[in-house]
Amino acid sequence: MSKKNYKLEAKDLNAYYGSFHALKNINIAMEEKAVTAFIGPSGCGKSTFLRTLNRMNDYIEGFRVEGDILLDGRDIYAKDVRVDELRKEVGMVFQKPNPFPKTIFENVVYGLKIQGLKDKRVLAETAEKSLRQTALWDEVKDKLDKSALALSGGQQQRLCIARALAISPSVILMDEPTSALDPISTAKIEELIFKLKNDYTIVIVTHNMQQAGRVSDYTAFFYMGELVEFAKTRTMFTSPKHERTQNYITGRFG
Amino acid sequence: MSKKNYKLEAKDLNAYYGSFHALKNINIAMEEKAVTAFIGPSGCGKSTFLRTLNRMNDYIEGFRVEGDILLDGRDIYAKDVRVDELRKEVGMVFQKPNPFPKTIFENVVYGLKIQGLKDKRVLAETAEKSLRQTALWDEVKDKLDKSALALSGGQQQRLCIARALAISPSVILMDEPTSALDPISTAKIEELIFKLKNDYTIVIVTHNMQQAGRVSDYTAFFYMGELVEFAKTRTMFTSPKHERTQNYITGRFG
Amino acid sequence: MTNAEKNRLKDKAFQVFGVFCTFIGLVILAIFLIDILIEGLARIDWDFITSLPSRRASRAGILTAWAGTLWILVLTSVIAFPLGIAAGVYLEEYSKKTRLANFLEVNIANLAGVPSIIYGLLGMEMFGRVMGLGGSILAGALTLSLLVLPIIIVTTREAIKAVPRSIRDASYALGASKWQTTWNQVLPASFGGILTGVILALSRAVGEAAPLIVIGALAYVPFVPTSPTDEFTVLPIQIFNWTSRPQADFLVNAAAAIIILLLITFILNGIAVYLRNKWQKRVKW
Amino acid sequence: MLSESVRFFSEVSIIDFLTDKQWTPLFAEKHFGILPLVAGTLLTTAVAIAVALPIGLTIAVYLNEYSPGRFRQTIKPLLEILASIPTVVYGFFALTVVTPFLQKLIPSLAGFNALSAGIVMGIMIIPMISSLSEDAISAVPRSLREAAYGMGSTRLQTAFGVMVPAASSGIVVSVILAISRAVGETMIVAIAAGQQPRLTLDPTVPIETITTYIVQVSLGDVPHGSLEYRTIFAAGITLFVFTFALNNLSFWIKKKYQEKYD
Amino acid sequence: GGNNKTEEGTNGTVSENLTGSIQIDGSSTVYPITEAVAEEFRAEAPDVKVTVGVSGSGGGFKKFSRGEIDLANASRSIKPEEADAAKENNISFVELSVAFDGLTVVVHPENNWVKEITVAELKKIWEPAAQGKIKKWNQIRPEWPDKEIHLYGAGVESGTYDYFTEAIVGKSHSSRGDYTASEDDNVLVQGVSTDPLALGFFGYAYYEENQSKLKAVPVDDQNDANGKGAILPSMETVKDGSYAPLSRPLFIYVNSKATARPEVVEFVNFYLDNAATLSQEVGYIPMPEEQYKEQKAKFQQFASGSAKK
Ligand SMILES: Nc1ncnc2c1ncn2[C@@H]1O[C@H](COP(=O)(O)OP(=O)(O)OP(=O)(O)O)[C@@H](O)[C@H]1O
Ligand SMILES: Nc1ncnc2c1ncn2[C@@H]1O[C@H](COP(=O)(O)OP(=O)(O)OP(=O)(O)O)[C@@H](O)[C@H]1O
Ligand SMILES: [Mg+2]
Ligand SMILES: [Mg+2]
Repeated sequence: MSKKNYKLEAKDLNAYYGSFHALKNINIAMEEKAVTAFIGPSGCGKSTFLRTLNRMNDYIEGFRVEGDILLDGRDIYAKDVRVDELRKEVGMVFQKPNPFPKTIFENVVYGLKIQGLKDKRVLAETAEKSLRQTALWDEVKDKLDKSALALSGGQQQRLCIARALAISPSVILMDEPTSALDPISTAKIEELIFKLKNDYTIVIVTHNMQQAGRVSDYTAFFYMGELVEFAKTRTMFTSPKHERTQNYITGRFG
Repeated sequence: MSKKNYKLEAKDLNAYYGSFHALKNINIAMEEKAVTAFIGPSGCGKSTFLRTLNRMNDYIEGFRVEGDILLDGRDIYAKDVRVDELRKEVGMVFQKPNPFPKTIFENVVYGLKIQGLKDKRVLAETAEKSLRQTALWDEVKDKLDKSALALSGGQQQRLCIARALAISPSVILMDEPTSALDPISTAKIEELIFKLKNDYTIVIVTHNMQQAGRVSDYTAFFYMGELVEFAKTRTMFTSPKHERTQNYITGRFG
Repeated sequence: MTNAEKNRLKDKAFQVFGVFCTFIGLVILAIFLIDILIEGLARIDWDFITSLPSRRASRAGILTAWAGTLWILVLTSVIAFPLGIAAGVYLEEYSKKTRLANFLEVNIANLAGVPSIIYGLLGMEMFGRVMGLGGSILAGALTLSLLVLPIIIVTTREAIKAVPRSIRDASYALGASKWQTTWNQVLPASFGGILTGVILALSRAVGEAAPLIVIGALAYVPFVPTSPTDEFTVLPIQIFNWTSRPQADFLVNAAAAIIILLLITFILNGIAVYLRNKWQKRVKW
Repeated sequence: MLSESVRFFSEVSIIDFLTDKQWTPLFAEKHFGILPLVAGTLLTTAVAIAVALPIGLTIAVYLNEYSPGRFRQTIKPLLEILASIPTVVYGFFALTVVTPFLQKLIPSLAGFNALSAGIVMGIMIIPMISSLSEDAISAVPRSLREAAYGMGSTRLQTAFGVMVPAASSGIVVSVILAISRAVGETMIVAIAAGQQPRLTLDPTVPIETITTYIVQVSLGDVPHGSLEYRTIFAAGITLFVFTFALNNLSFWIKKKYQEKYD
Repeated sequence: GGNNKTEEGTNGTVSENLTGSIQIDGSSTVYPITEAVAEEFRAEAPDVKVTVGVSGSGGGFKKFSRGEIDLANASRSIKPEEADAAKENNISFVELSVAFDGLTVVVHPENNWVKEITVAELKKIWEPAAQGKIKKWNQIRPEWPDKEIHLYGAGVESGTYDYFTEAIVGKSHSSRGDYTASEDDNVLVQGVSTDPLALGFFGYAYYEENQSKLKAVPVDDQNDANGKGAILPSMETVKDGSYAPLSRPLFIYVNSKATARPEVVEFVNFYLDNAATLSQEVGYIPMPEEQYKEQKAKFQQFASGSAKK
């Protein structure tokens, strides 16, 4: 395999929360313009790994990584890497929706504004586009200037996705982006992911096997901090190599 | 129908966030020792209604209810009702996991401690029991004295369920209790709900139609603040009265 | 230059500015401390700490002054902190948000700006004359309590306000009463911030001389107070007194007394800082 | 206090009090114009805040967003010592260090002036702003900081775009307390600012503040109970009205811009 | 004294085993002397608790006229309204002078033009009419330079200011207002010693301690009866009265009720016996011997007078 196609790679990655070994010797290479799904039981390290990919764990006291993570072949933990640039490249939707205590509009355009964009029209257009993409526009178009905290759980989740899309990163990390969504909204987000794949590299954590099956090209199965199996989604769902994977996917586990 | 069997009733209930009419003329009666599921698109008012059932919305500025909510035939919004007593009766698991910034153990036994229970052994036993019920025990038994905030999203969610169970309320309100959980943990929680039904009245908000189908006896479908349909789950899933319900359940919506 | 570069530059510039500001603060502090130490350290010996005031700079000591300061600070802490924290909690968690409450809220902050001497006059009338405490330690401590209460109340309220709603929700939903929620969740979570208020209040109380002089604290007291109803003097009065003497030797005495005053503050603040670090580490959401 | 003021105003017309441009209640030829004292108070307070607000807030943000945790834990209490240094020390520092230094930059600066007093007062109240603001900022839930960083914000943008607004309530209060302390401060101004009631907004000349006046009179040799003595109550009331207006303004600002984060 | 057994006139001999307490408060200017006396008295009568406060002459008189304290330190005479208040509370009192303070007129050491100054010139500088008008040295004497004059002096609420205006301008509390004031003379020292155009006045002790940084100006009161020409303040010139009109007396006031207590009588006697040495020690100027005798006689008479009542 030529390296060229890999957008994101982890090499011999180990991560620790203090003395707790949260990620054990992870090796994975994610293709550009493809959707990779992370699955695995609760507490296995999916979020931890996802957050390592754009260095969001830097802020957790006692957290430590060993090994390399390469974005387009460059080590993102290298000294000269600018984390803010990195995160514009690698956008993130967190597991718990975390809207800013600002208006809905301000939330969506935040990323653009900090990049220095001031043009009101462009901001408004981008906001509308992102909110439409996440199927939130109709629900909030009349209250764009209301606090984002007055939204329902699912609305907040979609807002956070819209916010991440607005800055057009090249990689999007999503931690259970549809956990609080009804089936229809979920379907819309899945559709969106499908469309985005044309331009973006997407990593998604999900507990929903059907969802993983529907949207992803590759699937990675984590268990107790280890990457048990990583393969084409179709392959994994039809003929997993490991028994553990098989058990997990079919729900015969625990 | 005799009133006797109804644990919780809402009569002509209207709720407002300021001028926003969030719940419109809701009439519903929930049976004792049964599981009622609330379903409906994101933002339709499920959480709002759920929170109204144990008066958690009292603290939201500008929030207002009209109409009655009866618990065992008594109006919970009456002047002489002690909200803390009410909430010991009617436990709640929130949509966003909200563990206390304390140890895992302190989180689980908090409810008991404030009821004045001091016996260390009883506390430890209850903690273990609740954590086992939510399938969290094995994961956290070695770090009970660690901060609950250092848990993964799904672990936090289960911790919050365990915390609510520990005080043995007679009604348990759960707002998407398995949204962050993997299929196996989800199955365990569903099993738990099934068991709890023998002693408790349970109301659950879910976006997962299968889940609603599996665990609930009754289902209420909300849409834009209105209770569109309320019926036995089996009836609703096989022959819904309203087209909207039908569309939502089958995912042909939006 | 692209926007990103500009932002980066600004970020770096601010970092430099931040270091600069922090160091300005530290350098000024160092200047003060070194200056005072150079001037006064040599003067500090056992005699200085255990002697009574005297007209001869070389014989004058601060026994009664530091004893009085300790008395005052401890009593003030005992009176003002529980009261202030309780009031802050009450106003934030319990009182109805009526117009009157709003008015009160603004005015408590207002009271922090009333010059300390006015508190002295008030204290003299209220505690000294009406309650008949005269110029006793108790009257002084009560007066200083009045003085620092606004600081404690206001900082307590802010610290409490910063506790996320979701934590309260969680507690209420488990059947906790308002008091239990406040005591078990809100207060522990906000204790670090409250302690900062306590530190600042102590710092304020420790240096006050004028209001104490007004209520009747003395300058020359040849005996160590043994009860809250005794007459007293405090270090700041001694310091003010000495700095206004013509003889240079008294200025040295003043510097030495300032060192002792700072030492007392250090110790009391140190306790609060220690607790604050402990609490703030525990609470992170 | 109120009754004393009432008695004062029964002897001195309130119009004179508010409009007369001279304050000489202790002179043989008496004028009771409070404006010079108000101007003096305003001036020193403004200088103090101009020093303390940027520095204090910068320190708060720097400690919270940029510096490592250990550093913060040592620096914060160190800076807090600044608040407990006796104000006489500050006064003489202003007079013997700051003024001569400033005179090199501004030759026309008087030996006693509002500028040095204000600057030094600003230094004194830095910890009020830095510590309380830092507390407020660190009380903002981590998820918000993560949201901001996750969007590619620089530390500066995170700090001022998200954290400071979310902590605005606490920050405003820290500033209010700091202003209050500056308004109520006596010794520094008494020593370094010259005690000349003067209706001016020029910080390079001697002025007198309300508090200085009050302290000097109540601890001076003026007979208590006389009209001269009662001026301190009138001055006190004025100060109260002054801070009252200031506080209401800041509370109004606070209400307007406050962000609730949950 | 009336009912006590003090041996008259002997320094520092006080009858043993006195007890009780004596409360003193008032002027911070007089404080150092009283503190010194209290300190020495303690060696003589260790069981008498003497306390001294510094709430200013005004604050002291207020407490004094309410009967809250036994002695008041004062840097000025009691005002009629204060005396009235005392009378209302059935308190009569005696004023005793205990020492002199020589107000010294000073300029910056580099000031080479002022060799002496007359009271009339001082008045011209300080009187209310001078405010905003007399701004230059040469307005006072044409041969002095055409430079600004910067004034420093005691705060208007102090007894020092009271006295200075009375002595120079002729009317108490009558002066210009545009000068730098402080009740802390060290602040004034700092001001004058760093300002070549300064002219100020403050207590003699502060000049004496800072002679290297200041230059005292001889004052000519144009009254040859008490010394001819301009006279520099010094121990001698103040004590013998030739440094006029700027040497002022400092007082203590004794409450009539307190004189019923032997320890108070002893203390006041002790005070007058030792004021000469002690006041000099703390920087003030003692009065001539015979004046102390007079004061003591005055007190004896007062004490026995109030004892009879
Ligand atoms: N605090 C609030 N203030 C104002 N409006 C609110 C507030 N909370 C919720 N709303 C609005 O009320 C409506 C119902 O919200 P609710 O949280 O009950 O929805 P939900 O059915 O739980 O949705 P979800 O499945 O997304 O959680 C939404 O349109 C929401 O925007
Ligand atoms: N801040 C932290 N400090 C210490 N341990 C942590 C911290 N965050 C997570 N952990 C632990 O690390 C492990 C992996 O956590 P992570 O959040 O990556 O799980 P996850 O796979 O995302 O689970 P979930 O599906 O429940 O979100 C868990 O056992 C968790 O308890
Ligand atoms: Mg996770
Ligand atoms: Mg909801």
